[in-house]
Amino acid sequence: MKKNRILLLLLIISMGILLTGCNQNDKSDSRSDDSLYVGYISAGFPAVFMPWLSNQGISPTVSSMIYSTLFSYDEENDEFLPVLGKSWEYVVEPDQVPQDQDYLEVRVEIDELATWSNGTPVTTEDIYLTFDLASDFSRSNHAGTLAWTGDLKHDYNADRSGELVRQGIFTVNHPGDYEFTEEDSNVVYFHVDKVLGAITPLFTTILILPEQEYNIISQELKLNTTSPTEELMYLFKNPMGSGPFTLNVDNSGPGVIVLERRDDYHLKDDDGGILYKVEGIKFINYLDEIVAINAIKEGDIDVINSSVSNIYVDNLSENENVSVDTSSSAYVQALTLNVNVPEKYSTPERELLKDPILREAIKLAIDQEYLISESLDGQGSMVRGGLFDENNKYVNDTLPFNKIDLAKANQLLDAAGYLVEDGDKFRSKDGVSLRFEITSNPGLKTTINYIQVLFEQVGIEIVYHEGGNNATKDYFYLGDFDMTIQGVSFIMSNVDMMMRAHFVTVGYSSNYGRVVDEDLAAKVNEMRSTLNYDRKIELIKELQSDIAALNYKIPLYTSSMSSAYRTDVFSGWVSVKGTGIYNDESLQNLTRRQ
Amino acid sequence: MKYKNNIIFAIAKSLLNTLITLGQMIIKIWNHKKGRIGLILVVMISLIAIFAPFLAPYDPYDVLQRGARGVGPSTEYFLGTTSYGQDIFSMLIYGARVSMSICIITAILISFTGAIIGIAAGYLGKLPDAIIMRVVDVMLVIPTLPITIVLTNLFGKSYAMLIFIFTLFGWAGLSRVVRSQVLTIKNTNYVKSAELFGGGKWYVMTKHILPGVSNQLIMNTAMTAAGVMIAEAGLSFLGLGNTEFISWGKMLAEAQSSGAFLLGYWWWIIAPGIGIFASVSAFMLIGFSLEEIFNPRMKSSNSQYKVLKTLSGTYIKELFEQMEAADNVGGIENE
Amino acid sequence: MKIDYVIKRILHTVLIFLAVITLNFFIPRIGVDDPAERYYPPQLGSMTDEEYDEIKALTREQYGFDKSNLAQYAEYVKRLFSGDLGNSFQPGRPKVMEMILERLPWTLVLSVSTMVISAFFGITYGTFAANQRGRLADTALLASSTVLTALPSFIIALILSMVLGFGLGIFPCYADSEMMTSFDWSLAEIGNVLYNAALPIISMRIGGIVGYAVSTRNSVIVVSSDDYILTARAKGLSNSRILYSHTLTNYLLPIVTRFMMGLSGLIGGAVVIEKVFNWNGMGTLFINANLNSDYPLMMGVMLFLSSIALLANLTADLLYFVLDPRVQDGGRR
Amino acid sequence: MADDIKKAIEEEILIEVENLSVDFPISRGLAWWKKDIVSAVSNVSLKIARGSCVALVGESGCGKTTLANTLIGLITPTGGKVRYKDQDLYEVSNADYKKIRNNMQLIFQDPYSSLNPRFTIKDIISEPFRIRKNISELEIANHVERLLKLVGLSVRDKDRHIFNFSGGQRQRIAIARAIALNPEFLICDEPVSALDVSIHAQILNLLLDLQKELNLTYLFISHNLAVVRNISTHVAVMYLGEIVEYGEVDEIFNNPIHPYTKALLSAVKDDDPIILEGDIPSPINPPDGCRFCSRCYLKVDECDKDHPELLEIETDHFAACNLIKKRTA
Repeated sequence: MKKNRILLLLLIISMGILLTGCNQNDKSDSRSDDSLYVGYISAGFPAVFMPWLSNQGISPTVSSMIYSTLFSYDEENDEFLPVLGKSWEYVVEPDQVPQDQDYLEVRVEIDELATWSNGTPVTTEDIYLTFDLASDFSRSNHAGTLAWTGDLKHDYNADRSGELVRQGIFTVNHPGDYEFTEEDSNVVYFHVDKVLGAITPLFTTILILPEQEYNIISQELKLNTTSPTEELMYLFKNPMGSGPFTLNVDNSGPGVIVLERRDDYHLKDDDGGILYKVEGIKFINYLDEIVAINAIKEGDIDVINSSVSNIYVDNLSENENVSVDTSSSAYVQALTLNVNVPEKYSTPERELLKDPILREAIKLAIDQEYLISESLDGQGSMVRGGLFDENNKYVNDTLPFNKIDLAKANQLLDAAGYLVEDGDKFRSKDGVSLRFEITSNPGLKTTINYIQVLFEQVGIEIVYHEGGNNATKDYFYLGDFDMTIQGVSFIMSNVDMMMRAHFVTVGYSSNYGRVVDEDLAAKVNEMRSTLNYDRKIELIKELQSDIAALNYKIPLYTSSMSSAYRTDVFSGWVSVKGTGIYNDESLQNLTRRQ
Repeated sequence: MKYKNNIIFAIAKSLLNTLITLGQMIIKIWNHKKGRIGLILVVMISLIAIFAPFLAPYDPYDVLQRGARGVGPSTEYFLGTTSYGQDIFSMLIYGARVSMSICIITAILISFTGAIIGIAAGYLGKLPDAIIMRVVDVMLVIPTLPITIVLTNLFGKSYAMLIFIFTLFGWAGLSRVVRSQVLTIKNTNYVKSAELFGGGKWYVMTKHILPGVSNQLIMNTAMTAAGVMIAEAGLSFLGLGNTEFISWGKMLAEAQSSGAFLLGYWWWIIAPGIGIFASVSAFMLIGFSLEEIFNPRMKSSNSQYKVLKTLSGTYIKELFEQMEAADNVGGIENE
Repeated sequence: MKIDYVIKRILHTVLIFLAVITLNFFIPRIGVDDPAERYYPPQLGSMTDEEYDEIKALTREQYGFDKSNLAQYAEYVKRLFSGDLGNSFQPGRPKVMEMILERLPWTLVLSVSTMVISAFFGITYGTFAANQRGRLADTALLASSTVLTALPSFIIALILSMVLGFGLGIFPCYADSEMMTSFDWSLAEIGNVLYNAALPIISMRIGGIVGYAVSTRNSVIVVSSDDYILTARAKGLSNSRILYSHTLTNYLLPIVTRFMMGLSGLIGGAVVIEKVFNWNGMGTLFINANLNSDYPLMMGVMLFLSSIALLANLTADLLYFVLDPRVQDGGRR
Repeated sequence: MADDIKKAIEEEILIEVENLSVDFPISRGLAWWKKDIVSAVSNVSLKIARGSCVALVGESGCGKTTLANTLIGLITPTGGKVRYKDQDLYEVSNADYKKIRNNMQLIFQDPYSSLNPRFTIKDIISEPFRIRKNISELEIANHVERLLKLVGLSVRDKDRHIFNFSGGQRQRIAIARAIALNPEFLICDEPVSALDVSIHAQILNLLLDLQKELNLTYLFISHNLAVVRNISTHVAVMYLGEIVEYGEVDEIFNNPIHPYTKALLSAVKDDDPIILEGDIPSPINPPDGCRFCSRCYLKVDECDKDHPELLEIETDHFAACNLIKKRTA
């Protein structure tokens, strides 16, 4: 009798396990559609897609596929390619703009074929609404848009007494100043600040919103209110854009985002066929990189939408269907020292960092080759003093690479009074020891570890301080850090903004660890406001050596991007420098294998 | 004799007494088979933690020049290395420092606070009791792991803060158990007798009630230590523990997020797992032996079961206690 | 007397609930001069202090920090009782309540099925072990319970994932991310969910099974030594008959409580397991909220979990009231 | 009883209880403004002379222990007075109260629960001295030795824990502790009922010896009438919180007046016992009339309404019964 009971129990348990175990789905079954499966590593997928206000995670990626900008920028040829805008021109060429006029006039023609996903055409009203909102702080309360547009145009009150009325890019008060002709029904005029680069964000970063939906935005109902109304939430959850893809709301959820191709998208390929060959895109969410790696090995996804850690490269290459593409990234990892500390974040250590001799010594202690070979397994390249990537035409080639010189570093520090006390391993001055925390996300742990080793040799102690996954939120803006490793990417399209954001010496904030230097500030301002393109590039090159000399953003390396992708389902992958294998070009080229 | 009224003397004496009791307790545990294993393990792990710098063959924070990454157990690297080239054996030894010290300190703090609050509630009764028990109710309802995460987010995850938070949310359960014991002791005739002789509240609390609940407290310290070890490991595993030091939970977290499985680095998971398992079971073995020491008549397996049941079903026990307490409402004499 | 007990329990619960609400309200306000600090967007590089002040003022107004603490509290409570836990910091500011409700079922899939499974196997085995006292089954239970209590569930999860997932490939190592979205109650999808949930469930509740087994065994032994069982035995009833008809009905009470308690505990405990298996439930939601310092979401989840715990407590108490005559008599013998 | 004791009784009244009542309010669930009253002790008056031994007898739950606890101060009465040598226990200053309390002690019913199991014998017996705090260790040791000898225990045992001792030995230890501070008045709350019958005599003899030696006054609580007869000088019979009969021991045993006393005694005397129907009723909201009427075998109609007073029926013999009142009237 008792024996029976044991048997019964065992039977039940084994039945249970069998029942769950037998239900093994065949992986090939789950690939029933022709979509491209993209693995995305993030903490979770958002449920709403508000084009500008979502600056984190996958939101910008998805938003930029659903919505469109006016133009896109081609780095290689340095030109703007049509998207919603068909063509553009300066009303008056920059070099002929009168001195007393403080803005540039831009005329943009909208592609009359462009439509919203519900079939209605994109009109100038959409453009007006979008840019009005972008520049109207009282209706779209968001720091992100403001920052982006803040530098571009300031509008003062009529008597020019200096009172700021509004700021940012804005469209001309239509119908206002310009005479519109019948043919101009698809033309928009902009006024932008007299900065050459200012039109780049105007054209390429601001996603156009449909006027028919977003005309509800008012001062009472702000775009980014803390308690959105049902109506607004509906718009956020069911985005209607003019981009090449639409969001399949029903099939999207916390673990997956489904995008479907719009066959009525106005841009076509050279043969007049559909531009994007991929029928649809499925973003699959993975909480951890390792899960995504596992998924690509299993064949659950075709590509991972981010660089793969070096430790997995060998493991991935073992799989015959998985390829790893290595391309250089657009980011320069720079060791950023916090040298302009706001009062409330000031510490004795941070005060020490203001000493240029200390910064010089720190630079001399960095061995780029060693960092690349050890922490990156050789998957990276050296960077010059300026923070531009190698093959860029704005790079100042005359700048030397950083050379490690420990003897000189020690010499400098000894001379400047940073001495090693008896029984101590590290240097100190006036009782303040050279002990700095590097705030960084855990991904850079190994690099920091090697920096620790390097700095130890000149008597500087480095402590790792985890800053969480969200760098911008955790430390960039607060100024509450000693040092950080920061990815800096400068391309012409945003050099105006980034130069100011990173380097202009303003007194009010120390974000990004800026240094106070009036000469530098003057030069940056000149670079931004000059309407002479050649002079601009010349100044950029000069600025690079100036910044390199100040040594508060010390370039470490450019790491390579390793993109993992499967070759058994899709062919036609295109690798693009700086973005890896998952990019717009790939989407336009990929074809499904039969 | 004047010196007898001296408070310092009294404290010193009670400290000495506590030490003697503890010493006796340790001897008792040592004489017990299971207890001895647990004791040896705890002492051994503690010693390893204390002398970590002398025992560890490599610097555990060192991902340096060696370039040996993901090496399996070998003569050079006793327990292999991580994907970053850290020596796991050294990490294990250093990890004992954080894991052991946090759980021992927290366990002692929890027992201390739990005892004081439980005794205060049980012995003082009336308003203090009502207030304390309502606070305990609230504490027990709030989910511990999430609130710990929220608080570390707000106040940082320094070593001291972790201990503080664990203590903050650990005392409630214990004080409820202590309180019910105090209620029992408070109504015994020997306490009444002491009161008849003019023994004040302080006298009764220190001479009768505290020693009366001390068995429970000592056992609870052991079991709390086990619980905190698990909690700390879980927190670190979620990446929410102290970031400066290596702990076993953090090792597991790194192993998991760095794909130890995928790369086949099983040693990276097994080593800290064994560390946690060994220390938790060491504390549990001590708990078992204490239960058997305190209830010598109970069969060994039964007492072990009893401890396990306390660990897994605290609330139910409390519910019964509440009902028992409700039975004795009103102070009707029971002749 | 009877109804008094019920009302008293409910009042008690309401009181604790109010305390929990208050605590939830104050926790983000501890340790900062101005709680709004946690809610400000970052100051960007190109922003002057004046501009930033304006944004701060707007934020304060939008979140109601410009009002007095008391008014804020009143507003908070008012919103809570209309089921509004506030808006998350996430882009678009989705409602916290909706976010929670979206994830809740997926955590419940894990919790409830683990509870059912562990209760079933635990009670069965516990009764069995009690009957076999001192013999192999009993000893095995003791040994396994000791080992499993000492092993945190996430280590079990890691080991299972290593052996059954990566090693043997019987179960998926990570949960299918699409599962939540494509779920449609078809048999295949339910099977898929169970298949994906297998490892999480096993690792979460191996310990739970043992827990149930141990307490069942103990109770059965205690109850079966009670007088009336002895009487029943003396009357000549068979062992198993006594076991199932008498002992188990008596054990029903603690099991019910344990079940309710398990519900409140498991959701919290699922946090760790969800991380191991990439499971998109409440735990993941919470951890992500923590990474983004999304206080409204964090406090919302906290309040939600506390409320579940409270409700479970209350339900257990009321079930006791229904099932146990002792409580019905007003708690007095 | 010996004549000399009788004389002593007349000399001095040690304890005088006057109209003592103890009520416990019981909450009625949610309706907290309405309280049920448990009348544990109701309107009890009692005089205890120095050197006497008053026995308090009655069934379980009749309020004996409550009365004892009230006398000694563990329970505060709701009405009435307790006088100790003409000092009102509840009105004297704190200092005086402490002095009085040192002169009164209680021996608990159960020697297993009245002694802290974690203490050694020495700890237990010296506890009263330690609480007083003004005694040196040496003196304490001497006292402990003396007391141990007094109660007939070996001094060698003083460092042993009490779980090594039998019930009788434990009760001796409890007695030693109770007399440690030389009290004048000792309440013995069923001191032998928890012990084996074989040990009863030993403990009772010890108590009697101590009474003579230390000139103690006892309030002896018991439900065992045989024991009472041996040890006490006076007997008070309690029923449901009231004293229904009081008198000298021989008088009560030979000439019981109250039907309840008669019933109790008949059970001891064995011949044709009077069996009382039912249980002692609940003390919650007791009846207006005679409290015994629900079980009384001699009940008349007016018993339901009239509450009988405790009247002196004969010299030093009091009883509370409507029938007796009728008879005397």
